[in-house]
Amino acid sequence: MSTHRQFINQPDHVISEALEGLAATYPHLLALDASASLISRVHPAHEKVGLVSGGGSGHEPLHAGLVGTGMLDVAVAGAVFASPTAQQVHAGTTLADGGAGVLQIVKNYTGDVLNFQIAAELAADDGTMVESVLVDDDLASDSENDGPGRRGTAAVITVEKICGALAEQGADLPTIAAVGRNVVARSRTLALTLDGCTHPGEISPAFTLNANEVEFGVGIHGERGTGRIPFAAADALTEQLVTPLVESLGLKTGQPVIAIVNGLGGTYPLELSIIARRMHEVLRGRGITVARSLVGSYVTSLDMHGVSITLTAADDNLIAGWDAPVRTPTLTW
Amino acid sequence: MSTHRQFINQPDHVISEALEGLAATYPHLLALDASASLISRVHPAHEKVGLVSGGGSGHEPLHAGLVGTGMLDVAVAGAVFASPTAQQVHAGTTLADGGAGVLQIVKNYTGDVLNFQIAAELAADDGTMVESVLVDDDLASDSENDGPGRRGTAAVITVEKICGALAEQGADLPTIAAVGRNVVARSRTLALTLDGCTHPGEISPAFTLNANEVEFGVGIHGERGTGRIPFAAADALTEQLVTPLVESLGLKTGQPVIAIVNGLGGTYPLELSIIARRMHEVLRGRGITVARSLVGSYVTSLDMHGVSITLTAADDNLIAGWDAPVRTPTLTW
Amino acid sequence: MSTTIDGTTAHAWITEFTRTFTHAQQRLTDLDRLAGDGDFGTNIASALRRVDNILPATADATYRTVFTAASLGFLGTGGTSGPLFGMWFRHVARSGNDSATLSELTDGVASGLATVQYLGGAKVGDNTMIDALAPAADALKDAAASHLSIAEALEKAALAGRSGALSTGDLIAKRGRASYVGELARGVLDPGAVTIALFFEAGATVTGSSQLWPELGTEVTTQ
Amino acid sequence: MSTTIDGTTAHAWITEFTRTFTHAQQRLTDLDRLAGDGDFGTNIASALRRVDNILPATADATYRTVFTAASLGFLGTGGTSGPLFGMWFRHVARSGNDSATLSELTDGVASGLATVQYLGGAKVGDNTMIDALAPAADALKDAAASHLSIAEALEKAALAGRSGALSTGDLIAKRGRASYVGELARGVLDPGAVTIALFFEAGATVTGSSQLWPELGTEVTTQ
Ligand SMILES: Nc1ncnc2c1ncn2[C@@H]1O[C@H](COP(=O)(O)OP(=O)(O)O)[C@@H](O)[C@H]1O
Ligand SMILES: Nc1ncnc2c1ncn2[C@@H]1O[C@H](COP(=O)(O)OP(=O)(O)O)[C@@H](O)[C@H]1O
Ligand SMILES: [Mg+2]
Ligand SMILES: [Mg+2]
Ligand SMILES: [Mg+2]
Ligand SMILES: [Mg+2]
Repeated sequence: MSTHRQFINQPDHVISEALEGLAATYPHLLALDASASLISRVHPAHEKVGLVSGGGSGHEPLHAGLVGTGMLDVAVAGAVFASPTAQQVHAGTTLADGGAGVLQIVKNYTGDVLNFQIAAELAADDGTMVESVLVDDDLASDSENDGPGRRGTAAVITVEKICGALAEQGADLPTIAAVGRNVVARSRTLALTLDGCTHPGEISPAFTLNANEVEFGVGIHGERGTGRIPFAAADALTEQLVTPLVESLGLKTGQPVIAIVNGLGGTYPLELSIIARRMHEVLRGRGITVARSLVGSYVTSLDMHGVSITLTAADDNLIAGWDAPVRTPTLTW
Repeated sequence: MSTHRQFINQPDHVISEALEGLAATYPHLLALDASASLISRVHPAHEKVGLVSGGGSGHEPLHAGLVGTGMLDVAVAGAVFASPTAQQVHAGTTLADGGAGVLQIVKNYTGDVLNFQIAAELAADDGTMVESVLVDDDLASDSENDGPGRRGTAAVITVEKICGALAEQGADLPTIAAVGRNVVARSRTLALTLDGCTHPGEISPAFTLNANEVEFGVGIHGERGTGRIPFAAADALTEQLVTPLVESLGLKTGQPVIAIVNGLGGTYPLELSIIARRMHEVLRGRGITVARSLVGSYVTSLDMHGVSITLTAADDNLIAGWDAPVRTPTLTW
Repeated sequence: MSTTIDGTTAHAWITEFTRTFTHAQQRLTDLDRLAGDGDFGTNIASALRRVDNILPATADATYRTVFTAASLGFLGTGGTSGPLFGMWFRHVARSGNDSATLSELTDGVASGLATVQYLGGAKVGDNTMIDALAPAADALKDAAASHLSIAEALEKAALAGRSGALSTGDLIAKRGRASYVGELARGVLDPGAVTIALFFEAGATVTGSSQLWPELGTEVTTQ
Repeated sequence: MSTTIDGTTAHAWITEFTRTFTHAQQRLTDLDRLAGDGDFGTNIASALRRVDNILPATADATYRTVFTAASLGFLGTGGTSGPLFGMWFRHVARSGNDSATLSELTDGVASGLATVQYLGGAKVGDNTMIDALAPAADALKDAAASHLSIAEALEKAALAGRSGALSTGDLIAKRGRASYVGELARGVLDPGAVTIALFFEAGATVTGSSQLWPELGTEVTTQ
């Protein structure tokens, strides 16, 4: 009895086929460069700062699903959980350049950082202005040691949304980069899961848990978390995500937040709504207003049955950027 | 080792809590009447035909996620996989009435049919004009016998979208109902799954399969399908869904279709994109154009790891209805 | 002897029906378990709780408000029987106002029956509540034509409903269920039909019938 | 003896490097498996295939086009070593044009080293390719200052790279890995450092060095 079969053809073809399927689904929004695994706007924008992001695959709809007006210009896809190459990112950075420079939005992982940084240098050599925003929101990987630092997870959505809005409105590269860094500084994420995820082609998950355990502090690459906590009702688990975020961000009564309740791939809508409900309750109890929120699966870890919550301490400007029009496969308003 | 735990509090509270969470997430779009499990537009529309749909829960984002401008006015939620009561549907029908009558969109299941029909009579007694569109698109439950007929599944999205557009444009009730019935007549769906779904609070799925089997012809209530077929690559499985649809609808070269590649709850984005890619290939090979499509999890069966494909033989009018603006939690364009 | 059913009588009728149903609830659930999905007792009990919550006080009760409460309680209930009973009660309620004459009640019962048949598509012999309701409706009609009193008419309706309900025990066997439960199927009455009989028995009781109504469906043999 | 590295020499250098790397590939993968994730051989081999695909024909080759091809091939490769080698080759390529003098090559190697250190943040002693690349770069600088020939300079760079690579075997032990693999760790060289040595050895060979370069890292003891 196997419970981990998947709808794929060959593990090696998963990403290229999925990108083809995505492009075929959104021909009015997306163009595909199959050779470099790039998804870009079908009608490239000009005279504005270009936004490029990307990273390993397995996090869909991130990033390709966020390409479009008001968000990304280009998304670069690596293999599952593996950074795209410097050459791919270079091609993506070049493609994103509409004449006003390019903002790279990079989740903090060694491979991504390295390849985006190299691509930035290559593009700079070509005469493209490039700035980078490093997203490192994952509270679980916070540490005093000088290691690789906090991982980049779902706050990348908030960064892409708000920077995308500014770019569309004609802001210049340093301004957008500064706002992006500000969003990162104001954002933290925590995640937990009831099950490990299963790589395409594998038949068993990367890790398994006992019925009374929950893996706490997971990232988005199927890795183990920082520890195990007892399995509990959704309300209690939600509180264990929300409370450390509030404390770490030092959120006070009256503070508005932008929140993302994010399924990690195998979590279904009823569960996410139940978790969202409790997040609202917990925040309300502390006098914190959820000014805006997303509830859905946006930054996934293949089919992982887990959830992350991201809070961003918002202000009127950030909310205005959030509210600005967007038209992508995944977010449209 | 359990792999079927869920993020819930108590099984009995799943629906009410999820509705609360949904309403809290979309305060600008949705209003909740908790006592009758009704989700309606926060700014009710007037002087237009009202659209009400609903049914058992466990199919999220259906139907509450489709309430908003250009689609439903009211969604009525029953317990998991159980029809809402006649009284709930009556309340929903009354709420949907903006003075120009109400269209009920009903998936063909005995309980839903009964309770919507009763609600229609009650509302008619109150002086509300009511018409009904019965959605019965599931090809797997097609039968010569006079049983309950084909089940209603994902084509309900297409019906709600196109009827919603007409209503927003001010079409009258008989016209909208006739178009809705036409959409149903032109639509068929087939589904298969790699795993059974697990009811909230249960720890094992409703059915299990051997590693070499796929359950073919499933509906959306966790029930077994019409048979088992050998497990195969995504491309081959996709073909086994698409080909019977094409044949049953008698689609010919040059026919445009509206397609929905629909995850049943536990299917993750990469898988759906790979399936969508193959659907495009198969249809292209037969000269059939995918005029419009959706790829995502819209009509689910809790956490079922399966997929359905819906094809609707389209024409310019239907495509215009599909393209008309819509603003709901789940679909916005 | 009153010639109409007023609010007080209607109130007493629903109350007596609730009492006798509660007594029979487990038995009827067992019957549904044998031939259905075993939720019948729960469904009807929850409907009756809902009815009780909205039932007017005896002092304020009219025929119509009492049976309207019954209708709403049942229409707020799941399952197949809930909405069908609810619609039936609705027609019963609308046949009178402050009170109802026998002929008004008779009309209400008949038009409720017609609606239930329209909605559910069942005929006599299909092993549903119709098997009790149709003969009960006929008995009322005959009684009204013969100018019987309401008490006499309800007693006749109850007797007709009972024998209709009893007939479902045989029907099951007839329709092939005997092939796998054989003689065991004898006595597996349709719970919806039994409930119809209980309803008319309660009506007869509160209007003065001295009949004793032995339990129906006790001979059920669990599989 | 030529005083510059022209396109033909550069082409021969990359070709010889590919040959010796291919010979060593499995061994280097084994080293990566002991101290890393075991994909080193695959990563570099795929980079070299990519290089081979875009390498100009010998007749058209210039120093810059050959090393630019090397750079692009590596920059199109995953892992940590791919992009770092790619950037290093990029600086090497940009130090010359049709051909490069020893001092141009020396500058390119040094500025490539600086970029790799900037990007990767590693210093000598951190058990990476830097442990071979830094001494090789120093050796080239000394050779250029002493006006040695290109052949002599590359031979000195190769020897310096080798001993740097060999030093990584001890480093691992020093840095605490000895605590769980003990003496077994001796000889577990860093595969990136070994690859740097292979590269300069290939350069020495194609410019006329008669040195034999015994295999590095063969004494590896699999755990
Ligand atoms: N089509 C029908 N018409 C009339 N009565 C019906 C019909 N189907 C079922 N019933 C009645 O409903 C009863 C079962 O009710 P219940 O257990 O509440 O519903 P469900 O079958 O949905 O579980 C049956 O005993 C029968 O009397
Ligand atoms: N920060 C660094 N700076 C320089 N070289 C490094 C660094 N990290 C790793 N390397 C080199 O990369 C080699 C490993 O390459 P590879 O296996 O391709 O990468 P990965 O570690 O991503 O699997 C190591 O042997 C080492 O020489
Ligand atoms: Mg039942
Ligand atoms: Mg039932
Ligand atoms: Mg490695
Ligand atoms: Mg690696």
